[in-house]
Amino acid sequence: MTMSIKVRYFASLKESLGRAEDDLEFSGPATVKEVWERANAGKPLPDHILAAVNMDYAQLNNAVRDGDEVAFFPPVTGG
Amino acid sequence: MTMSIKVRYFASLKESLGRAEDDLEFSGPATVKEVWERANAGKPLPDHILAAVNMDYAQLNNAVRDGDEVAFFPPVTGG
Amino acid sequence: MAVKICADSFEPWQEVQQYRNSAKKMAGKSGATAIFIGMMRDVNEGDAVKGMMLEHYPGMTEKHLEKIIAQAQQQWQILDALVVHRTGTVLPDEPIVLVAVWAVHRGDAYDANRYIMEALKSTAPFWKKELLKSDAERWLKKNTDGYASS
Amino acid sequence: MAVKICADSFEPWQEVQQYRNSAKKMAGKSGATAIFIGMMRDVNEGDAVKGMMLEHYPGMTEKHLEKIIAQAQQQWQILDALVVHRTGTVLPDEPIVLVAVWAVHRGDAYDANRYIMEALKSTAPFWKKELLKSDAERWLKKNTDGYASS
Repeated sequence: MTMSIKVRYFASLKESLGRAEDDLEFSGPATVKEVWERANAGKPLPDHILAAVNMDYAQLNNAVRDGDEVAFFPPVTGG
Repeated sequence: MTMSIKVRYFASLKESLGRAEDDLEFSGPATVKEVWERANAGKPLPDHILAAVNMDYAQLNNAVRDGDEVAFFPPVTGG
Repeated sequence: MAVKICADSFEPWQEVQQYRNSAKKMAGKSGATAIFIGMMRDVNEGDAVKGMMLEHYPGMTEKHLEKIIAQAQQQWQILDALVVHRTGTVLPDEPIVLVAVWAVHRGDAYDANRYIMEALKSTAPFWKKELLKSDAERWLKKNTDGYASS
Repeated sequence: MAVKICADSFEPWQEVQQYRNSAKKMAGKSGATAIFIGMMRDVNEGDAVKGMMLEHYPGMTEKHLEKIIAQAQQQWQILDALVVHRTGTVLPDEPIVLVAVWAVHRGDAYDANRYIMEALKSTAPFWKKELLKSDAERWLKKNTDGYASS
């Protein structure tokens, strides 16, 4: 089964990766963590990075589905 | 020793007594409670009434001094 | 710090802005502003209320409010605080009380504001007499703990 | 409830007044209004700061703030709540965040306001990058617990 996943990066993570997003196409299934690894050539996820799937916070071992938007970002500092 | 004491009443207590203040002259010493009794013909202080001496909260057995302003009032309901 | 007793209606934000602008030390420093505004409701204890008469003890009220603010300043690191309170005839939806606290950090602003407001409710010499829609008048007996559910 | 993300500077009181006036259900009912305003300071972690860039995650940020308000509504009896948050380039003394909560009683307004603010600080997707007076830039690593003394 082919999965189309949009991956987004924010803030200091976006700066250090040098890009804001990736469009992935691959044969599933996959977890959030595996999405990161596919998008980043197997490089491990940096410490303290948070993840969201379809704009809700998600755990790294959550499964993703075709069409999902997966986001990675550093600890939040708003307010 | 002669004491001049101004006694003040507020809110529902003022209404039920029908007056806002008394000027007392008497031979001291006296406590806050005794000031009430002198000003009110020995009638006991109603329950829950608070007292202040010179605009600071006071206990009923606190001593008053010549020239003091003694106030009696019901529980506060501001804010 | 400032304490202000108003015999007429006041505009909370105007009071807050005016005070902050007069206190130059806060520019660029006050990361956190906590504001509480108490307004008159048109229903109390199940009865429709059309007005309220607010009495205070001139002199003691101001002195006592200043003491409350000073106690807050001892317990939290705040930059400044302002308390404004109405007296006289108050109509529904008019502000009764304003407490504003400025601090570098939010926890200090929140905690000090709450402390001042709770101390004001339980100890500052103000008394409310309600004028009900039925034209009956009643003195409030005491302040509640401030929650709907209790 | 309302959540508003502003790319430009906003006027807290105008937001509060405008929102309250649009919500007719509050007239005569909202005895308690608790407001928190977070403003940009000109010093952080010992360094002079001349500006800040605030990034967010459009879509998730709004959705998440609405969820926080809904959680507050489940825990306290509040009439309404408004959250306004800046993005983009912010200058010292400009408002960053506004949280306003209206309730019948003060305890509910205070507690819900504090809850929303703490949840916002720890979970809402916003990120700050400071521009120091030295022209160095730095991303904030994490939010603190909000007290001067800790």
